[in-house]
Amino acid sequence: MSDETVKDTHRISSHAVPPRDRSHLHLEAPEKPHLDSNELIINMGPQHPATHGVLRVILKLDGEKVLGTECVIGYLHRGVEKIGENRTYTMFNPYVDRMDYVAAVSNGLGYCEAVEKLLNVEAPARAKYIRVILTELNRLASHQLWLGTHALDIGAMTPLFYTFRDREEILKIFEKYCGARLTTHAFRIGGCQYETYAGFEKEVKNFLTFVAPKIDEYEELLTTNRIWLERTKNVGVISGADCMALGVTGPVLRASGVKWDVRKAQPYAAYSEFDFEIPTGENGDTYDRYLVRMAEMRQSLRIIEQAVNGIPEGPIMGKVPKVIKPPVGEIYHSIEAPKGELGYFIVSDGSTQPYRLRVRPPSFVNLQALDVMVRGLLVADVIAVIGTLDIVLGEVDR
Amino acid sequence: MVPITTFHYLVVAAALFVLGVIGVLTRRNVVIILMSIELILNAVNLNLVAFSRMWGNLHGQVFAVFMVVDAAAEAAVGLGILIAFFRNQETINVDEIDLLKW
Amino acid sequence: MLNQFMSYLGSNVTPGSANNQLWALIYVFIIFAGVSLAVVAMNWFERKALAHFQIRLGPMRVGPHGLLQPIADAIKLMLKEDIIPQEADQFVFWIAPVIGLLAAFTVYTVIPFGPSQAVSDMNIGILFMLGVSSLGVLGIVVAGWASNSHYPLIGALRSSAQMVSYEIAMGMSVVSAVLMTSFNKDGTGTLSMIGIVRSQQDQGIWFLFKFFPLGLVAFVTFVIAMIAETNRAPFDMAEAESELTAGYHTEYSGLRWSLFMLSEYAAMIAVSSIAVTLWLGGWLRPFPNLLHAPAWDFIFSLFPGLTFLGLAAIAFIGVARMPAHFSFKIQRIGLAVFAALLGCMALLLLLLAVAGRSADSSIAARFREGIDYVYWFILKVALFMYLFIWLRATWPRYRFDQLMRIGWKVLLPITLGVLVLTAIVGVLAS
Amino acid sequence: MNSAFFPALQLALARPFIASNVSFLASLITPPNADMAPVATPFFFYLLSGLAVAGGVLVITRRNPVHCALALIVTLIAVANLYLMLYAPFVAGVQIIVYAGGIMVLFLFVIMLVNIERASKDRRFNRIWPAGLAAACALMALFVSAFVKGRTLFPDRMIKLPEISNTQEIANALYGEAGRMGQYTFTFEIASLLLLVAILGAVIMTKKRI
Repeated sequence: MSDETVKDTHRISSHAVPPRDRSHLHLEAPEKPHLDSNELIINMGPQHPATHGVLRVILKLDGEKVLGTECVIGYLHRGVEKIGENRTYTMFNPYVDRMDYVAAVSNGLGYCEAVEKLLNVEAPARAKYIRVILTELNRLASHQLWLGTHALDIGAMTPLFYTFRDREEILKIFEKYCGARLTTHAFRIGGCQYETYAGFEKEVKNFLTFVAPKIDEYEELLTTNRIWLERTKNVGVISGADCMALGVTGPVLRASGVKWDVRKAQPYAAYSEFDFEIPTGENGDTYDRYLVRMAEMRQSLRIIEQAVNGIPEGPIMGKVPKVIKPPVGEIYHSIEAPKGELGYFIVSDGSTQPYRLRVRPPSFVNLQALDVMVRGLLVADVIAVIGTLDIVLGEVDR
Repeated sequence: MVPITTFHYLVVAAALFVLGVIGVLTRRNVVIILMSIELILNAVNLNLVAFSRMWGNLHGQVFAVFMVVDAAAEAAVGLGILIAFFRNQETINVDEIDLLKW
Repeated sequence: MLNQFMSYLGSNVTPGSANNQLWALIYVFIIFAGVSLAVVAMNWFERKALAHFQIRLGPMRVGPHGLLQPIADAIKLMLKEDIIPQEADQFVFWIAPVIGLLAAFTVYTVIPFGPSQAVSDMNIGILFMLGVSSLGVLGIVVAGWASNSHYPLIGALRSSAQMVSYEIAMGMSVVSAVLMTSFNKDGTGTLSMIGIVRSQQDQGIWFLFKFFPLGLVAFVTFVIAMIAETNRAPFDMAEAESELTAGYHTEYSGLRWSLFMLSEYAAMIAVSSIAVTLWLGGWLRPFPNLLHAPAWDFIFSLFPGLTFLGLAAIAFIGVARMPAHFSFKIQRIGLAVFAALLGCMALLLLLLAVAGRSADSSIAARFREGIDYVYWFILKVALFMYLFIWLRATWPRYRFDQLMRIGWKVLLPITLGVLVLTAIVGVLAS
Repeated sequence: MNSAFFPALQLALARPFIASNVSFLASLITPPNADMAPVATPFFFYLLSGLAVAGGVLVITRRNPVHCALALIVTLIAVANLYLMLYAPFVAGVQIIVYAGGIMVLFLFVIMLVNIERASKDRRFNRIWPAGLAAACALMALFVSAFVKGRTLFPDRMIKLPEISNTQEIANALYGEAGRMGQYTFTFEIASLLLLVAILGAVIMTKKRI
């Protein structure tokens, strides 16, 4: 390594690019360690128990109050988008599951629908229904995992085990349908690969009756819990305007009062045929986000119920050529992933491999809101806010 | 074993008192000086209680309780001054505290 | 020596007041062994109960249903390497857990397990208890400082600030209970713990229900202050905080760390036994004055035997439900032996209850009475232990500033209010 | 008092030699005359006062302020036990709660918060320590002479105070009894005023931005 880069190694960013301008954090050491202004720069390091994966947050503290934060990401960067440029469309499908590993099914749905839009092929009705059922089940599982870890960060140990017990049932259905629990690779471009196994509808119906009272159990434990209210009410407040300015989407946006859900705004994959509401909050604090996500779980149950009852017969795979060579052009297609609006921007140059494949992950964009929400709070709240943003580092770093 | 009389307690109290005075006069660190003052106050308390035991009434003990109250107030204010001073001057050595206004 | 030993047997006064040092020493050893045993049992009970709260089984592998788990933990902690940080202050690092342990265990000299079952009946019992529990803070402060690293220092300062502020609320609620003792005929209250239980007996009512809402409010504030004092459940800010790693005992390991755990559990048992003594009528069986007929006495004296019988039954069900696989053979035998042990304990107690039925001062009757007193006391303390675990399982954690706000702005005014109201109501009533 | 402390000990070792020593030890613990409470025995007195004086010496000699604080705690608790021997349980309780549990925690907080320990690495004693020592010795000489001469002034008797109602009587002195104002009720109010002033002073001085 040239000595120039060696000199850089002690800097935060190691490659030889001139370090970014961080003057807004005024990280330079305070001139005289005066007693009352003891600004403190501490690292909530990459391997911190409460940062849901490898996120490093540089906290600038005045005593206990947070003055400013800076998130250092990239510890889980695998270069999925660059790999996409050297894979054919069907070969890239499994990579998509590894981005937001908690909600793998909705990643797959987004990608497949984007490519179908490129090919302007329509998936058959039965495939659309199956896609909706599995995506909503995956939304439920993702919200359950969020609730368990979020409650654990704030101190309540019990909800974690309740949520994981119920999430297990969903993973069993996934395993029976597509052989995998987490990285499901359930869908293919043009429809679904596998016909639903015998008893799929009965099992999903049993699951619906099983999980409905369980969600009430979570609410019983937390919603009216004095300490939970005290730790979440008006903590990490963000207004609707700030959300829109930062491009924040999903439950965080809806909790701030903005009624925007891609499933309603730009319906895709048979969502237009089901009726469900979009829960919204008023003052955009952690407690409202908690209520919005709990209401969303119930709405998902409603959607799944309607989908299972009305699933049509018919083929599950549209007419898609063996070798997919989409016409030259670019499209942007977004779906409502559990964390927010997950978008795919694909540019095809007519060959079997996309020229450019850009993913717009919701967690990456929502993470920008952390700094706005956390200023002025205490260190213990930073963990609560990271939890309520529901970020998954696989999606943030791609 | 000669039985313990008030005289024994007075000797112990005197010893503690002298130790406190040595501490106040010789140490440089303000905190240690405050602690030596606590030592002196303890010696006084011991005397009070010993005499109340000797005279058989409770005046000494009640006064000892008041002495403890006073010691608490004195320690709080003393440490308050120490913190205020340490924040500005970065030093707690009695020798260097020689300015009336800083 | 022998006559000193025998002379005490007949008297029904605590060894302290009968100034019989030998028996006081024996009582100290009994209480010390009893509390250590209770801490071991509490360790197992906490893990199992917490697990079953969270729909999981808890330790099942070491011994039948994890019964040998605490022993395994103890051995593990003893064998673990005892690391002392490089620049740490050796002496202070070593003395910190000792101070904590001293503070936690000296409270037991004052706690009355029965009218004569206490090490000594000091007439400033409550004052002594408050004083010693305030010394526990020093152990934690010094431990945090001695580890010589950033996070334990902050953890130690936080937990000691918490303990100091809740100590005041605890003191005030104790004073209101002591005030209640003075509303008897001759109007003289008492600070001695046995005296307090006696006055609850004379006034025929537990202080929990005396002047109805006041006793209850004082009790609840004491329980909240008690939980905060031992850094437990919703107030376990110091050690379970995600960004403070493990609070003041981060740098401790091995046996030294287990001393901290021992003193935490011992402090928990001590503080809940004080709550029992002050509000729930220490060793009094329920309704001692109302249901005073000898028949009732006999029924209540059967309780110890019945509880052991219940435990033995549960153990036997455990043995029956254990799968017949040969790898479970050793566990089945172990559990069967344990069940048999509990069974014969139950039999013994039932026999004693029957033998000591008459209220005369025969050996059996006095022995049964002693057993009853200790049994009721321990039953009430066990309920408190379950409360600690229940809170730990269901409640999230308070943030530090909320915790301090509650300590100063909520609990303190309430306890002062209760104190004043108790005084007013007491004066009006008498 | 001829019986040995532990019968087993007696059997294991030579009988006559141990019997005499053990009875000596036993005599230390048990009170010379019946009415004196067991604690007020010479053995405990010398033990506690030795502890107190040793703690005092450590307080003024240790370099590290936290060690001084710990030594002061030892002294405080030793003195509290001396109060117990002087039939003053209430004062002993107050001493432990307010002094050892309250003020010492305040001292340790200040030492740690303001990490004075870093600033105290330099010399411990100031330059004119011999003068201080000489003054202290003069003071000691004064005490000794006062004791020697004044020995006959005080009646040398130890009235056995009723320990049971000690707290009761102090309360009567402080708050008055059966409607009558106690002797110290007025001073008690002034003491609370003093504490209020101290609290305000301490808070105002330490606040960063008032």
